[in-house]
Amino acid sequence: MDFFELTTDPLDVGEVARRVVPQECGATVTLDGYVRQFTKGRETLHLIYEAYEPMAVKEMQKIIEQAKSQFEIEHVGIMHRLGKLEIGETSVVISVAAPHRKAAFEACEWLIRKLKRTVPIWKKEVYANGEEWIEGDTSPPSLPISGS
Amino acid sequence: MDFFELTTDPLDVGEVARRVVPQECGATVTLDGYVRQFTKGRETLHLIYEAYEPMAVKEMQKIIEQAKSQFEIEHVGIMHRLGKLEIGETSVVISVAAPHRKAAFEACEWLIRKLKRTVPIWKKEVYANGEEWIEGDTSPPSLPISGS
Amino acid sequence: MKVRVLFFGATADLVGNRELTLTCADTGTADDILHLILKDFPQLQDQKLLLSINQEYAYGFESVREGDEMAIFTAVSGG
Amino acid sequence: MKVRVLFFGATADLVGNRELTLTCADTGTADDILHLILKDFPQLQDQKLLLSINQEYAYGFESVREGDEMAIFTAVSGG
Repeated sequence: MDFFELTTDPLDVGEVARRVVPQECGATVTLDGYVRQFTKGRETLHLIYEAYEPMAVKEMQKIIEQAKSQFEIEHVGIMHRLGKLEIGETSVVISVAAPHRKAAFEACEWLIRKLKRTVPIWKKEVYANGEEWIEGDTSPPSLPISGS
Repeated sequence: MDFFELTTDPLDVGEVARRVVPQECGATVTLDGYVRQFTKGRETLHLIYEAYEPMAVKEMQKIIEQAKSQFEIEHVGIMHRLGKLEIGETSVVISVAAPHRKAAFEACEWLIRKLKRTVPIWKKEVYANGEEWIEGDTSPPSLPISGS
Repeated sequence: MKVRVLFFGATADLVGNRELTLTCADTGTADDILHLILKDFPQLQDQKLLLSINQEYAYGFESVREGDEMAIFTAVSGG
Repeated sequence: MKVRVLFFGATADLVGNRELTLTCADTGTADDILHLILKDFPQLQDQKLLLSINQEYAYGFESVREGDEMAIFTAVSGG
């Protein structure tokens, strides 16, 4: 069973990994992203994640559908945490179950890259002396850039 | 902190993933292998895993050292379950923490492939009408094959 | 027509609001709405902005209709 | 000299034992030990066998010494 959820509760990596397991599959690959204490030498106190929730859910569903059409995988589970996260807490978990582990590795890596580029979630880093909304490195290639 | 353990207790994927996390890293990739109900159409009732324990621990340590010299990764955790496993139970968990997720994906995939070829653990599949020790697909390339 | 415009993260902070309702000409594109917003909130001009209409990524030339939900935000940074 | 020989999985089942202690000539290789074992347990001959000496994979030409721990097993299948 696929799932894609946003939650303000702490994430349980093992629970996500177990939920995607069908009895026909042999392996699950799980990506677990978490709050770093240091980014480029600067200390983060905590993070705030905010989402455009209904659109984020739609975009998560889209990337799962794309992954399932591109890779030989069975089930995908994505959970992204929102709100305030302390250092070391898990922000995102992506689990992919597949009959063969190679496809699971490839799909999981593809999904996290895609999620970071397309799912409307934003991260604010809070430092000792300020805070900053982080802008994604790259824009999704098919997206318009507007503005002045 | 790296670790490599054999246990007859049930494995907790999330616990393994969390134990390898250093504060400087941003991502952990976890491979979770488990007991399939069907292999090539044949139904498995349960599995028995047996290890040459002291050698298995040494070989796990070796592949971790090799992975750390080949990939830009921080920590590796490997746990392999032994004894009787029911359908759906986790047999092996490998977690790799790295500053950049690409290296974590590559190292985790390399480690499971290497573990399956070199760590002295054997699996017996028990069917409704018999049982069979499974022989590994390939022998480690540097290993001698003896016998008649 | 009336159009709801949502802001998130950096754009919500710059606008000082998470949602506005705009009244504008009945035939308009996302860019038309964006330019109305930029007139009131010039502080958005330094941002690379992405647009969505009804929770789908949209180009500036796409039409916006009465009751649509538009959103204006910077490149996403989840994960 | 005396050498401990361990069996696991398929080889333990075929030999009907998990461990034997062999007494043999003082200068011998892993292959020498293996051939003594195969004489007593010809049922092992159909297997592709791997060898270890003191918990390290070993070639058949490697020497075995008094007190060494040798193991004979089929290709591993963990994971």
